[in-house]
Amino acid sequence: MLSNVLSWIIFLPIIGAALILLVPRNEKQTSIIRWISVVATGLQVVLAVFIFMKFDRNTATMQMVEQAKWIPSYNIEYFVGIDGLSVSMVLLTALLSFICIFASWGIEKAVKGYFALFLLLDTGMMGVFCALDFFLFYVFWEVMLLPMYFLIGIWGGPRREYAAIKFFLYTLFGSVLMLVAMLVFYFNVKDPVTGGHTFNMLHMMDQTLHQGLLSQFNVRLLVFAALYIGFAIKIPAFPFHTWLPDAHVEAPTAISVILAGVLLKMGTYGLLRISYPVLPDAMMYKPFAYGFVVIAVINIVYGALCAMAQKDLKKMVAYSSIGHMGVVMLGMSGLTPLGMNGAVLQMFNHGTVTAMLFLLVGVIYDRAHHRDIEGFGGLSQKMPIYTGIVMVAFFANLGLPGLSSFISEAFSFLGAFSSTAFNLRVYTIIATLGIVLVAGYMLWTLQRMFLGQLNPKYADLPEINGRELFTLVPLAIIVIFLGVYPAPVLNLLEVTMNNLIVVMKEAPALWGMQ
Amino acid sequence: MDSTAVAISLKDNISSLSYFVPEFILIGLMLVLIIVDITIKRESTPWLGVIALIGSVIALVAVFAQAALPVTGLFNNMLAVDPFSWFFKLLFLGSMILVVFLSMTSLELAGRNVGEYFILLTATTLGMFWMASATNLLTIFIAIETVSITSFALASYLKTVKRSSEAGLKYTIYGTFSSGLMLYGFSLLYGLTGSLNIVEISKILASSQPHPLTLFVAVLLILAGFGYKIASVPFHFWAPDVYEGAPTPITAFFSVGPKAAGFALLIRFFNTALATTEDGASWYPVVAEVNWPQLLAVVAAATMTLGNLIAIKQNNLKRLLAYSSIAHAGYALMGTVLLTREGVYATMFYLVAYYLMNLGAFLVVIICQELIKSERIQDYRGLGYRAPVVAAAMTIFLFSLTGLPVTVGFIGKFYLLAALVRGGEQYIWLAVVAVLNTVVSLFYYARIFKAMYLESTDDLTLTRLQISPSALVLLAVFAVPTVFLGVYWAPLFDWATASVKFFAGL
Amino acid sequence: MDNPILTQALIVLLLPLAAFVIQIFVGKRLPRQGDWLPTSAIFIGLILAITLFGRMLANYDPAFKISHRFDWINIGSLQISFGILIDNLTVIMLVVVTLVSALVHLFSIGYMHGDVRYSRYFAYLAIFSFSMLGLVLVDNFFGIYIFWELVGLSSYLLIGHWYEKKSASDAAIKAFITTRIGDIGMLIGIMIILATLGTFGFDEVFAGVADGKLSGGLLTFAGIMIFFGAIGKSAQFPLHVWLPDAMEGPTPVSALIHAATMVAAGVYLVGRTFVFYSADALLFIGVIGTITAFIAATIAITQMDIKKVLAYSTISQLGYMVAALGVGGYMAGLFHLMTHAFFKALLFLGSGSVIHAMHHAYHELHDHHSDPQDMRNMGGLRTKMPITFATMLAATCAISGVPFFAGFFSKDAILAAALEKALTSHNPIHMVIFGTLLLCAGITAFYMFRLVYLTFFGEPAKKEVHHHAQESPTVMTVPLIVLGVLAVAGGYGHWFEDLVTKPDLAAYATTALVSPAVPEAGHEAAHTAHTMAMWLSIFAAGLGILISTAFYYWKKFSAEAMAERFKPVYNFLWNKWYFDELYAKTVLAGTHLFSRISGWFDLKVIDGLVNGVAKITVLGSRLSGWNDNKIVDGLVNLTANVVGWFGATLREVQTGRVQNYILMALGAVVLLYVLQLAFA
Amino acid sequence: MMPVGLTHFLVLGAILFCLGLLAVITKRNAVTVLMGVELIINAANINFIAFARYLDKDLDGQMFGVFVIVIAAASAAVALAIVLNIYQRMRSVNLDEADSLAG
Repeated sequence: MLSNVLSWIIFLPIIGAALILLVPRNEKQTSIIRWISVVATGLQVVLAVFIFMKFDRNTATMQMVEQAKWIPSYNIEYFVGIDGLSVSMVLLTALLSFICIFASWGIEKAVKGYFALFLLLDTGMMGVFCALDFFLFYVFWEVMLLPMYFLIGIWGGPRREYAAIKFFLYTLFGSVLMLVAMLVFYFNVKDPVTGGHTFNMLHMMDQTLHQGLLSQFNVRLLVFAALYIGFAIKIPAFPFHTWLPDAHVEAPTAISVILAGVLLKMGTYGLLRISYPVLPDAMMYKPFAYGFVVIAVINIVYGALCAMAQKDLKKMVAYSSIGHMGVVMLGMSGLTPLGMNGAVLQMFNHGTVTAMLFLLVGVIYDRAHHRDIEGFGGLSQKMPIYTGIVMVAFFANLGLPGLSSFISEAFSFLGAFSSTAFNLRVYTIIATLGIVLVAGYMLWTLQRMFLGQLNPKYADLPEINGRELFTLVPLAIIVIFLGVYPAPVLNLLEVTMNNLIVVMKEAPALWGMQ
Repeated sequence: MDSTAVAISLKDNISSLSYFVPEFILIGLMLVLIIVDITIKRESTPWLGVIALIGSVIALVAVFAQAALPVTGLFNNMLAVDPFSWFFKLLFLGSMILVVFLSMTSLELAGRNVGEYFILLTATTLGMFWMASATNLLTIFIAIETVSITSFALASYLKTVKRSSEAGLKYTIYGTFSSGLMLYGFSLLYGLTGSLNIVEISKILASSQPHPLTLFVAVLLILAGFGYKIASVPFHFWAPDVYEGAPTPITAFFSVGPKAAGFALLIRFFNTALATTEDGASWYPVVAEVNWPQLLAVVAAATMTLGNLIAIKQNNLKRLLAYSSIAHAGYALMGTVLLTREGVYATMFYLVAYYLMNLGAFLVVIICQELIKSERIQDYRGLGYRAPVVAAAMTIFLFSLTGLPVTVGFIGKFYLLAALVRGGEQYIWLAVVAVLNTVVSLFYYARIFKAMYLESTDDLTLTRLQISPSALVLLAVFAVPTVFLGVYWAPLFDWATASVKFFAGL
Repeated sequence: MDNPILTQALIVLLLPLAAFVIQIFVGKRLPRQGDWLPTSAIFIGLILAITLFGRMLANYDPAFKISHRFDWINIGSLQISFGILIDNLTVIMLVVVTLVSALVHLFSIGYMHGDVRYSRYFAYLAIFSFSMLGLVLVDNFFGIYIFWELVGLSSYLLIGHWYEKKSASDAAIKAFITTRIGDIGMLIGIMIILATLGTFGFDEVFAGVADGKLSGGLLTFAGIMIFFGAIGKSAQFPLHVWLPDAMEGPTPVSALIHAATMVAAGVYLVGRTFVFYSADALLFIGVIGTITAFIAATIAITQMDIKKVLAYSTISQLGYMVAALGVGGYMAGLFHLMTHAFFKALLFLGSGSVIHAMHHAYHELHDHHSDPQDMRNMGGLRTKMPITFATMLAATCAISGVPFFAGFFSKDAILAAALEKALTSHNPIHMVIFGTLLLCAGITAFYMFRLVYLTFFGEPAKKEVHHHAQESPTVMTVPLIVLGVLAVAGGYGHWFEDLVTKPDLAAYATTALVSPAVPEAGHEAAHTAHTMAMWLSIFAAGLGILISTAFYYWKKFSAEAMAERFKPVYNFLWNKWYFDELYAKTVLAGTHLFSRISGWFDLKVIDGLVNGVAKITVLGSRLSGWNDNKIVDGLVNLTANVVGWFGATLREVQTGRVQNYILMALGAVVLLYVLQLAFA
Repeated sequence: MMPVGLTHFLVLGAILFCLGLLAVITKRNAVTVLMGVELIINAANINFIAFARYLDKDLDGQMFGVFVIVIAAASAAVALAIVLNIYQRMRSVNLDEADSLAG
């Protein structure tokens, strides 16, 4: 089992889903289904911890690799493995999936379908982060769409149908462009062993194997653009972000958590896993590089401004995600060790922090049945523990030192500013505006909801319960721990990211760019 | 023609008969059906379906027996026996068998005299066999007409239903008209080359300098005939009306069988008559002045776009699937535009995928005609809770039609796109159009599963609907391969690749 | 790490953190709600700090400096370590911080007695002590930034302690956001430092500057940006507006955070990184400090809320310190920082004592509407609260620069430094700085004595209140007395000047080519300046006190009449130069406007662009006669609608008439033919 | 007088073709339309036979013509049966009225 730990971690949820579908209909059905899900995702967490322990931090090569022929005639392989970039995302996914099972405890409608789809989604996410064969990557990427669509569409809020189809169309639009890009790679990268075509990402990353169309610079730019749109929609980068507020608002709590905590990361993960190393020269192409930064800055500032304008708490959190993913992009753009590591760390941290935020929104929504920021007031008197956790999450979100996001955001900013590859100083300075704006709307929200006189309507609001605490406390601990000592995660990333930077910086010379 | 030549050709004809066993079986089946139909009592007509089923299974076995046959020309090269036609024959018989099944469960046909129905169905299948193996303009014409004429009758089979009759009328007029155009095109091509054999035509075209304009007009007119069969733009207009009006099993059949036959013909005609192979891997247009690939590319793009766009606004599921089938013809056409091996086997693979998922979708429509007595999308509301298995199967088919992993539809599309990207830069625009069309198509497919799962069912009583075990088995027959081939499709792929082998003259 | 001094310093730092962690989780369940825990932690810290101080005095080594670094984060070649740096300045600051903090803890036990969130309050005090101590100890810019933010957090939490009051939570947010704006500047400064020098450590950065790796305009800019952090935290113009509002917090908090320590952190920062600032940056700092000192002093004249007066006085004094640093008065600025910490903390605690008494009196009278902080309701408290009165008077004398009080020495040093600079630099701006500071000295004396007269002298404004007022409990008066002693005696001896020497950039240079140090002003000039400044200072203070006495004690003139007479000026000052209104109208309203525009833009334009234009929806639905309000859902949906519109339009083509079909097919064939011609 | 050559036949075929086309497009009566289709088919037939006569040594063209006649007859028979059925249902063979399937 330990020799193919990645396969287990990917497919455990599917096994769980299959078992769930076999559960006969009786009065204990619901709880059996829940516990199967708990076991499946719990085992996943165990495996994730095992991976974390066993992962070799001193190499940038892929680890725990499994490779098997799948469709030999087309050179499609089942090829999985992880490096520093993926391992952090694998950990995040395992953790959030496990927590979300508990956050889904309150689901009453079509329980069987819900958990089965959720576990299917889990497999898709894990697969994306582990796949090293582009075809496999794409399959997992798309596999996530169907469960997500139904999870939003069936168990979501009042406008769920609209939100679900919007999510579906947007992401499909992005991924089909990726499909074309993938095929261009396939036919224009030479398999070093057989001389044929290959979907092997590691071969794609080897620039010397590029041939045919991929030796034309303008084709490379076009392919990069196609990939970028695919990933930008997931991130979501301005102006492809409008699916996000709708999807987040309508999705049930656990799904919002997954959406914001894991799915958004896939955009930046894809950029770092595929776009950067396979087409480094396109990323180094000045108009692209600066365009990328401009979008990042817009994300940060515009996301924050939009968040400030929201009256719906969940929507505000959603827009705040847009801003924070902008920080990730900003960190990635400068190609400095600080920025790149900061960006990936920010992916991880945003995953945990935003998960907390959505869980917290879910807690209050379950009690008050609305999310109107103005409609609360003085809740801290009634729910002191809840308020305490809210404050941890809010302050983490606004980047307070001592909480995880601070370090990653600061690194992203510092990294972008000190870039030697591009001059990003002015952009970074503009982006710092976001720091103030985030503080503004987070604190303003905190004030309107929790401070002041208690709204008499909520005089008998029950305090957060044990199950909810169980979902939130681990995250809070992680947020605080990584805020004080981020090295455990940074150690995982560092070698990989630094290696990536070297690759990127060599590209212009390799492709004869000025 | 001297006597030795006659003797040789006669000998050839006689020896060809041994290759003609499947066709004979089908003809025999027709005769048996006619006889039985006359003799049995009216209430036992369901047995006719069983007979048709047995007959077609026997034919299937016979076709299988031909697997190892060498590439041969039959009846003085009027028809060909080659892996390519073999592939399609299996596909046709597969669709026939399943359509017989569908017909037996169909409500629309219940209580009618189905003897003629099965006879016509068998005849259509026979015609499709010929379409897949015809190598002569004459046999092509005969094959197409066989399929057409029987199809006209099948479309208007529900004589008492107005829309069925109307569909038949439109089909007839449009069909005969298209045949006329094609025939005129044939005559021009014959005039240019002096031959009816498509292999010879290719040689003559390559060695002489045909008048480009005439050649072009001729091919365009021929394309009208083929295009009408595969329902590609701009010869698709009949399809939605006929699909809606015809009995649902027949609609399902039309959307798969004759369409696939049309593709077989199109591929063979374009790759054999109008192109030449140089290295065995790819073909090149024999007449350089005429850029067939780009012309077909435009047709393909227009077909899928139009089909998808119109489908968005449909409320009748049958009609929606009709437009969607036009769009899928556009996708499949992408593979044929290239004149490459990759393109051809991608098309063939896609046709199999399409066969599974489209027939599956029609099967659900037929089951739902019985369950909820409606074809309107809004009446599918809550089906996910009332008939979970049916709805789940429908979802699989729709996802496959959209082209999402892990379904065979995705793999099919993947190979088509791969062939395009392989074909070079000049086709990438078509690939992009195709993938964007995928997004558009999701828009209307999503309406169906939205209705089944997402829409509010507060005003409905969600009682479970009873589904017959046979229907469940049939659903599984389609749904399981749709998913399984999406995960592991190597056998199908290898088969399709191996089947790209044409009869190319003696 | 085997150095006992480092160990001690670390213990001082970590004790409050431990206290915070325990207090926040279990404080409520501890006996006495755990107030003793942070208090004893900080007292132990105080004792340790004092031993460090004693050692420092014993060694008397101006160059004393030790540091240690712990590995924290390594990324590539960059090592961000958590390092602590201890020199004489650090030790003095440790003592100041722990002392004031300890006394405030003590005072709070009495002042906050019976508060709803008593244990939480002490937890927050502890986290503040930790952050402030960290700020003092840390040896690099990144660490400074971290603790900078953390003190901001504690300030936010403590200002908003009584968050049921909207004004309190408003003030908390205002404090956090306003200082964060300054922090952004600081972050930009740090980014410049990292980008150019590749390190955060003070020593490495200064060495880099000395080696000319960061110089010229960029150095000035970086310096100004770092100083921006100080502008925010030390409430300098133009970000000073948060501090008066911060008085919404409990008064001991005001004493600790918003008078003695946190707000002085900006001054400390500039002092700690003094060599980093180019001449132009220093001039900027001096000007900002002077403007702040003047604006705040003028506002303080008119305020009636006892804490507001003290708040503006704090701002003004902070401006003083900053200006001192700006004119090169390194020692003077930091010295004033220390003395100010004592007497300002004392003033606040004293005012707290007064407020406590007033509150108590109102409580007895069941009056919940009158403002216990309004000086117009006070008067004559001298007899009722003798200890408070005496200590506050001492502090007032100190702040006013009455000779032989602590403030006299430090203020004199500042004025001397300013005058010296003015005399040597030949820059008229420096002359203006000196003049303004001198004027401020006078104004300070005036309004401080005004405060004392209004509060403690004269007839009680409300007899019954006066009757019920009583001296505060011992736990509150002891801190007052301790601080009172320091306010009187804190300035004696030359130890501060001797131990805290102005750092020299040349000391950091590793390579040669250091620009020659600016020639020190002649000893002569310095001496002249000192003498002159001293007399001018005494004169200004005396004049201020005299006028104040004339107005409020002798009542020779009526303040009301003056206010009436100079109504516009009075209103201008009363309304604090309209800064709040200005910011509300510009920055705040602007942000909100932008935010609303963005929100609208996102919903209508971006979403609209991708999703659709209303017109097309209408057109589409009219053409199709079918309005899918499930998918389209009222919201415009372009992909849906443009596409749908096409669909509907194309659908019209499907007329159902077979001959139309044929005609269209033929037309399309012709089109294909034309296309083919185009291809060929 | 010019001898009758291939061109004449082809022109005749083309004229027939156009006439057929015209009938198909303009006539409303289903039977007339079907007759138009027959004209098109016969135009093709004339071509075949003319080409066979002038170009080909074999009888392929003529043979094709025979087959076409047979098949056209079969097709016409089915078509007329359907038209008849329509007439019974609608009491009309006007194609414009057969538009219940549209959109």
